[in-house]
Amino acid sequence: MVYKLTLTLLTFLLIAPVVSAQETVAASVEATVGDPPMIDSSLIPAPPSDIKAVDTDNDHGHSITVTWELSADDGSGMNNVLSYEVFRWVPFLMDELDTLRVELARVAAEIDSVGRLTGELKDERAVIWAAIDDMADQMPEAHRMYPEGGEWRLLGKVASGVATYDDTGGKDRKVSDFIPDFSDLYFRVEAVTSDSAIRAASGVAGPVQSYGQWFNTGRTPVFIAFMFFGIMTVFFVIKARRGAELYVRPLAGIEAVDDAIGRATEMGRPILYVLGLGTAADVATIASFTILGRVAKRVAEYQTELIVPTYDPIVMSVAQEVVKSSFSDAGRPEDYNEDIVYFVTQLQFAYVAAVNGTMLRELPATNVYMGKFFAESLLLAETGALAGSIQIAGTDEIAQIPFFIVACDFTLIGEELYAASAYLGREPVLLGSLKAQDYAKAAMILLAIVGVVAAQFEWNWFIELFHVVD
Amino acid sequence: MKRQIPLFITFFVGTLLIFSVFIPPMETLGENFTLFFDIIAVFAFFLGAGNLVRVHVSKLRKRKADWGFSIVTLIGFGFMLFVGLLKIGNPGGIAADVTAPGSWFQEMFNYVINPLQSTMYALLAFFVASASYRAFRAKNREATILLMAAFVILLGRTPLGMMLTAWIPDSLSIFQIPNMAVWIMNSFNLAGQRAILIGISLGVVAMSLRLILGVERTYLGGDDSG
Amino acid sequence: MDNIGVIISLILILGGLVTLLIRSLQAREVDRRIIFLFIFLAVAAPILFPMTFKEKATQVVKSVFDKIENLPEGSTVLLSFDFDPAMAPEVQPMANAISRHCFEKGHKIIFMSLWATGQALLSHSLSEFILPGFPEKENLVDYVSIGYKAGNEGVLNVIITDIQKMFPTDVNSVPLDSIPIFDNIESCKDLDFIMSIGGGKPGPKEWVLFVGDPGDVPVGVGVAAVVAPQMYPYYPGQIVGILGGVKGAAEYESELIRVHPRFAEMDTPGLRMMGPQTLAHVVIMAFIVIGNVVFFRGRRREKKE
Amino acid sequence: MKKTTYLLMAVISALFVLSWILKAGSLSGETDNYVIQGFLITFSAFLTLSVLSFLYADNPLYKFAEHLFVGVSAAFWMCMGFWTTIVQNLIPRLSDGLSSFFEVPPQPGDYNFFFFIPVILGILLLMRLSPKGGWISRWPLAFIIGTTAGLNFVRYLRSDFIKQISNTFVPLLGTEWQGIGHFFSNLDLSASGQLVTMAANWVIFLGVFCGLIYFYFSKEHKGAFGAASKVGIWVLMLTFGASFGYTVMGRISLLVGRITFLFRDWLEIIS
Repeated sequence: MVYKLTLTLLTFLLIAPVVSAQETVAASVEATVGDPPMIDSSLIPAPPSDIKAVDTDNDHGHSITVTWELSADDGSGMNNVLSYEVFRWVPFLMDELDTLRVELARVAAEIDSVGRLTGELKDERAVIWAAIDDMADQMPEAHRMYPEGGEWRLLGKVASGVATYDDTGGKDRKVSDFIPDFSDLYFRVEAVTSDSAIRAASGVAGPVQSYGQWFNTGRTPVFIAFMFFGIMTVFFVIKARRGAELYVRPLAGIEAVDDAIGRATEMGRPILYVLGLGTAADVATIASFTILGRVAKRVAEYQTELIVPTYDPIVMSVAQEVVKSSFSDAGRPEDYNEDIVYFVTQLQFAYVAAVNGTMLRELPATNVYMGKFFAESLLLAETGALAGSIQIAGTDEIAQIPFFIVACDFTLIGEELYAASAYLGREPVLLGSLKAQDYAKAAMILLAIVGVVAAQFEWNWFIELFHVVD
Repeated sequence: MKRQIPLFITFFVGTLLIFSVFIPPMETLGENFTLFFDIIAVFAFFLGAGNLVRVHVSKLRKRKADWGFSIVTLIGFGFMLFVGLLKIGNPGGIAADVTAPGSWFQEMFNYVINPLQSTMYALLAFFVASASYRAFRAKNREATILLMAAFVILLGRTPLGMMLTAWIPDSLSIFQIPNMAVWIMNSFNLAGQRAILIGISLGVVAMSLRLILGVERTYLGGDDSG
Repeated sequence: MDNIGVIISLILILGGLVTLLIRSLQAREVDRRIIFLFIFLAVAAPILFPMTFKEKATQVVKSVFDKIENLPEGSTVLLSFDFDPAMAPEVQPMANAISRHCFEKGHKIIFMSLWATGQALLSHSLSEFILPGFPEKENLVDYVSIGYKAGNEGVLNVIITDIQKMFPTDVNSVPLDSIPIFDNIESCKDLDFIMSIGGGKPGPKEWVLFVGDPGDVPVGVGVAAVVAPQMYPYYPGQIVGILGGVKGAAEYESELIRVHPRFAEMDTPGLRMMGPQTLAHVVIMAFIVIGNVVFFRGRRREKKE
Repeated sequence: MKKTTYLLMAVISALFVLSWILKAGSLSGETDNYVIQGFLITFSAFLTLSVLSFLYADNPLYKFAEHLFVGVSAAFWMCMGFWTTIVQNLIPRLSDGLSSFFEVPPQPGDYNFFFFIPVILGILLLMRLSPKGGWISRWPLAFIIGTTAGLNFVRYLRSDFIKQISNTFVPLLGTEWQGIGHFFSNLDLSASGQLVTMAANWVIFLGVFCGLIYFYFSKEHKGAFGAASKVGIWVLMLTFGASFGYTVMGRISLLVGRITFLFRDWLEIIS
């Protein structure tokens, strides 16, 4: 099997170039000589000019941007240019690479159909892989031979009026549109009229090499914002550590938590804490852990009952950690039991069904909803209101805030949820980062004022500064 | 030590991902890490399943209130796991998609999960009404504004809105309720949403920074537990 | 039979609301179950006994209607179905109503789609909803479907100068050259009106930016309700009018029936779907009012005591 | 249990069986396994009504539906997670033997030892179950939180913060400003008029401004600052009221869907 394959490979390597080269010569002769002579030369449009090819910016290589000046007959003059066709010179070695890729796909399909990896097929795959690697390494060499051993190939079309084309290829050697980096590439563009035989070619642009950049300049605004924000946070954190007094405005929702726990103790009813549908990868959920820590500590001190049904197993694990350590902080580790935090299910409305049931059966004095919430926000909050509980909510899901505002007694709106964790901690470092946040807001307001003026007077350069490449 | 290593891991991974955004060769790192997260989450299912079974079995044993219904949960859980993991009745055997039409798993989804799910969701129609009745009361200035905005939009979404205000001439057509509703959506609503959105993004950024710098560490629990 | 059902349920719902309002004057709270019952009735009754409310078209909808109404007979209108089955319940009713209107006024219609899934929906709605009402309309003379072409905005970029370049034939491979409708139509600039119905990308917005604006062709749009607010900034400068969601369709249908009474007999899904919506909205608004009456009465009573 | 409860249960069971028989009868012409189909449709109608009964009060029917829902859905996600993440994403990258067992195609070149990282982290997470190794389960948590923090940091800075700033750059006088004279001579209050469009731009600008001031944490909300913050909260309230009103239509549609199911698919009283 291996032998057979190697033989096939060798055949391809040796014979294919000759065969395909002959074919192309024939084809190109046909293309140039065989053109019908009756083309009215007065209809031939002016060629696109000033063609340039450069490496595409801010990417990971394997892409070239081609630009040109529109033909004089595009949009003016005879106005008969309908599109531009972009060509690249491709060495025949590329075709062989394609043949190998096809072979690789065939072997992979065979492996699928056999359903079991035999040693042979595995080896065969490795051989083809090695050959592909080897050939890809030869690509720069093959491109250097321009214009021998290759031909012009059509890459794509753009409509008239457009003077740029991105030739973006695959980064992976095993895909068929692979463009090798650091190879000399050549491009040309043809202006095409409604009769595809009537066309005009530009000169050749090249050699040009594609390569990856180490810094994405399209994201410079983000980088500046990142630096600005990072430096400010560190500055205020250091300032706070040195003992500067930092003011934080009170948050009604958080102040209410303490009262609500007291109320629950008096009534002898439990407190229900819902962490929402977020995973541990949601910042809202992480903020909620801090608030849960605070609630759990108070609950332990007052010896009230706490119920924490969770939606995600990882969130459950973290919440267990948090509650457990809060109980020991409060000096009552013996009161902690594994039933406080439990897993329900990971389907939105099944979770809601269960929590709603719990609310009506346990009749908690207080329900706290902090974290990510979706359509269930109102289902929970209305059922809670029905059970006569005091309700405190906080979420960063903008679409759900209205429902909490309407149905709950206190609501932390968006950013307040994150601030709450800093506010509760009262640690100088946390407050320092709040201060940095506020300065960023001030900067934002200033920029908005300048931006509004800029928009009125059409100072587009200023607006461009905020353009971020995706 | 027990806290130092996790804090270092958070710092390292976080910083790496921030810089990867600016460096094209590292761009796919974020995607891979997200996939890692999915895989870890599947392992966590064991924790979830274990906890679910433990809670309901202990309810059964202790004969707590409603213990009978815990049997329903356990049977439902076991049965679904059985038909899902073994792909019972799946026309395509083990290689087919687990949700292939005709498989027991898919039938369970269509006839048990789906009606329950959509009916729970539909309860919202009722709760929207009861919340409107209970909470849209002009108790103070804020509540009044909320109430008025909601009322105008509600009116604007029905034929009533147009009928009531059709007499208003075109030169004052902003006072026709449907137009006013659209205008509110496009001005105040947009402004409010944007302010919240900017606040949230700043909050997330600050929070992320606190996490990376190890300032915010409640999620790790206490020092001594373990 | 249906009428009796409608009358009984309306009396039940509206009468009930009035009773509750009177009770609320004595500051009596309403039990939540009564509210739930009202919502259930308001939604279920119009489903059992189809109930339509008289819609009065708002200006944004009426401008589209008037545009089509006032075009001279024989004008050419292009209708683009830029949606998929998921969006269809919301926008299909508009597509039907507008096609009927154009046929009624004797306009020629070119149907097309920027969405791959749109072509199937297009042929389905032609054969199921639109053509049955107009047996006399002839393919290629009164209407033509040129189907879907891949390329998103690119398609628009081309057809603004030359439709044939992008669509050499119609869906049945008849060359555009031989189709009478295209005798005087070379590009989108020659069209009298364009209506794009959809809600995603590419869709109405792209039609405005790539065809309506540069080609100076009147464009109207029909969109899903969630997208509608995003389209308003273009009105009335860049678009003739907007149909938003089921409500937009219902308004258009009612305007159609008002001006052309023969459509009263036809199916009007927009108006039908607005039945439960309208009643439920009315019930909710009524409860807001009742809640406030209870609240203010209760407060006055407290003050007295 | 009381006598009435038994009676009620008997009535419900009888109705269930009756519906099953009738449903199976009406389906018998259309499908071969009409007995099973009839049962399934009756059962989903039963579940639908059980959930709706919650609106009256908590009751055994709702409890049954709820507990069934919890059990089935928990297993549903575990099976989905197993087949889509572990079998389709992980196994082809790690083990040829296992992929042939599950008959998933191993992707050539996809073998990637980096994918042992999540497996190890996953196993570390399970160490929670052992009483002594619990502390090590914090490592995967730290990894998850670090990933979250890193990804969110840049994502939010980029898409929300910077883009929203530039979205606020609206020309306050409108794009077609033709001088003050023109403005006053064309003054009207039509919905599409110049004044109304311009007012929307002002509202957006000032609304964002005041809204942000409301979210200012480190300064006391007093004086002019306090006034702006007050306006900010009004703008937010308007936003919330408007979004609430706007969503109602979608919620009603959901109920229309459910009631249509009951009337059409189960009772067959409408077509």
